[in-house]
Amino acid sequence: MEYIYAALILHSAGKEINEEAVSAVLTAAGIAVDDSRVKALIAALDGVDIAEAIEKSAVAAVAAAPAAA
Amino acid sequence: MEYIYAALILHSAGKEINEEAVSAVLTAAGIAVDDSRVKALIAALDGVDIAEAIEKSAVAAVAAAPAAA
Amino acid sequence: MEYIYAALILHSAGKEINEEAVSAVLTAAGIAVDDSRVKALIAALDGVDIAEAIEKSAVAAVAAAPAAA
Amino acid sequence: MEYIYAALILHSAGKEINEEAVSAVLTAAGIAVDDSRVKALIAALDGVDIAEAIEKSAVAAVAAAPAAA
Amino acid sequence: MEYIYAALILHSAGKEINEEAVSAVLTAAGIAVDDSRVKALIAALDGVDIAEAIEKSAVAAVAAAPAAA
Amino acid sequence: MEYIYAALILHSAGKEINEEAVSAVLTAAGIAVDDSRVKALIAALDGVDIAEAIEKSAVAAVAAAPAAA
Amino acid sequence: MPLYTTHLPQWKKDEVGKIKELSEQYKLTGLVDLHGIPAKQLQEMRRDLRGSAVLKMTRNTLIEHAFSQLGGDISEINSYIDGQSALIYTNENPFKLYKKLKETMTKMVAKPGDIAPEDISVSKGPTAFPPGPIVGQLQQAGIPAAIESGKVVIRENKTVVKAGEEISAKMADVLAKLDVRPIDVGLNLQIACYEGTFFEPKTLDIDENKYFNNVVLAAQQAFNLSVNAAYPTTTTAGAIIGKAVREARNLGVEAAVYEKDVVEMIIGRAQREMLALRAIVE
Repeated sequence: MEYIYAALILHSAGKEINEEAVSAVLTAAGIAVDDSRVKALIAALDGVDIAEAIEKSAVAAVAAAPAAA
Repeated sequence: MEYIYAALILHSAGKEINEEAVSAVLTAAGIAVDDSRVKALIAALDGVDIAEAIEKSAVAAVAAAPAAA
Repeated sequence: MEYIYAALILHSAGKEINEEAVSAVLTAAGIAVDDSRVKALIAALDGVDIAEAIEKSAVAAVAAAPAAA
Repeated sequence: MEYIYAALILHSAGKEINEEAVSAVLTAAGIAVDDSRVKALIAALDGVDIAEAIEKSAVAAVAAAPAAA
Repeated sequence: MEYIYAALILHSAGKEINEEAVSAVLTAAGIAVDDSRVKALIAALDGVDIAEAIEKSAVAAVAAAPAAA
Repeated sequence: MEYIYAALILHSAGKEINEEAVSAVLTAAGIAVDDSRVKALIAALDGVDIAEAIEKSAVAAVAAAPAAA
Repeated sequence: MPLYTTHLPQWKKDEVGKIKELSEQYKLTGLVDLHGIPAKQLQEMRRDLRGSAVLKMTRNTLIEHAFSQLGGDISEINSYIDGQSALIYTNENPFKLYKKLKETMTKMVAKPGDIAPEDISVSKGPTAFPPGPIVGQLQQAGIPAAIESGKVVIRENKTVVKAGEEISAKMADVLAKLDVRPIDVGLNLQIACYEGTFFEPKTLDIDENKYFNNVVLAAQQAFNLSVNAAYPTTTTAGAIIGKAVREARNLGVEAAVYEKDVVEMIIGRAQREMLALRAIVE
């Protein structure tokens, strides 16, 4: 989930979420960055309203319930 | 929330959550770090079971589902 | 979600879910395939029991149902 | 479900959902296409607001309930 | 129940629900039609918003879901 | 939904559910029958215990009663 | 100042020197109020702090001398000296120190003249006292006491002192007898100076629950984003699949796509619709 958190930090600080920024955050955390995961993240977030996406309780989250219980 | 996200990046990567690490992550995100907030975070998280909080988030997500529709 | 749907088509047809297969499905749909997203998908699915995830989604849907009311 | 997934891939990529497109996707997945199932799918989706229909978890969820119990 | 289903078929196809139409559907299904039941059905449906009744059935069912789980 | 209603009329009247019977019911309702949907319906119902499926939905409906009250 | 210090006796000079040395040695210098801490508790607190903080008890005037001599930012500490101050030194971050000090707080019985920090109540139920003059004492203090089956009992829950009120001698006496301990006693941090930055107690009093809840929220947001943006991770792949499956199922039922995986649900839907309509017409 660290790639997602990296995007959230940038979002929350009002910074642009791009490959360099995400990689920089992950590197600073001591994480060996996987370029393709970063690229995939940026591609996945393209056109996504992050503020809305983080609020919209993924009904899918429910799927986690049995595992978490 | 960016301070929390920073802590969770570190947690999620299995790194130690300390002042230097959190500051490094925030700085890399282009955020002007407030030392006392970092200190407060570290002190507070000292008494917080992050794994438990994450687990709870899954359960909470379930409970949150009704609100989502 | 198209990458996920592609994986589910393959699963549902009893085919192996790998980069080539997912890319082929997406290409056939006229989608310009982003290799990094395909890789990220395959990596994320590694170790995931899709049949179980599908089964759980039924349970989850039930738990989530009040959302719609 | 693979026929439905094929429709969803096309929908999600903003492509037109027609017989040729659905057949192409299924074929690419290595599935022997049943023309009448494709036709039935297209006929069923005629006039349906897919974005809205996929959100309407209500009916499906409930139907799943007894099975899940 | 078949009388109700006959009404639903007509409703769903956007046809007028009257005695002849209901009788025709039932007859086509090989059912010996009881005229007085058809009359009673038509009389009872007078003023009923079928679309709304159907919609409500979904909501009620949804509310039921957790109980069923 | 008219195709499924037609199938359920036949089921409820204890008749065999096949392409001809379903088409006959729909035609009697003044509906232009789509052969592929009829075929798809019959194929989908193959092996399905309709009585059981109805029973399952009843569980949901019963549970709905208190909620709806 | 140097002129003034020269008049100090040697032991005081040594003491001032020690204070200065500790303040230079540790990242954090704090002032704590020792007011009202009995010697025994103070010893326990000192022991609890061992390894993480050093408590230096000395006279307020010597503290003032020391920081005046040090000068700079840290001399500001002098303006916080109040009551029976002592110094505390640590390399820990000030929030952690505050938390630790909070943990050393213990509940003590009230002395006459103490101010109630919160509402003080007595609870309904039997007491340990055999019948005797205690009943009268309790009653005089406004506590509804009585004798029931050979025991002194308190007949109802009652707030006997409101927060902020002074505790009278009579009340202090009976509360002590009932072992009600309303007074928080501990090392009360007055100010902390950490590498030149001052931290007030109200800043340092952080709510761990809030952090816990924010971690829960952050984890939830990350989960939602991952699922809603369809960016699968090991944690969320299952949930994303679940979402895709539900979408397909929803579409199948909504559009009445007669496929095996959804046909039973479509039957269920038809059945429920029929029942709903039947409930209206029959």
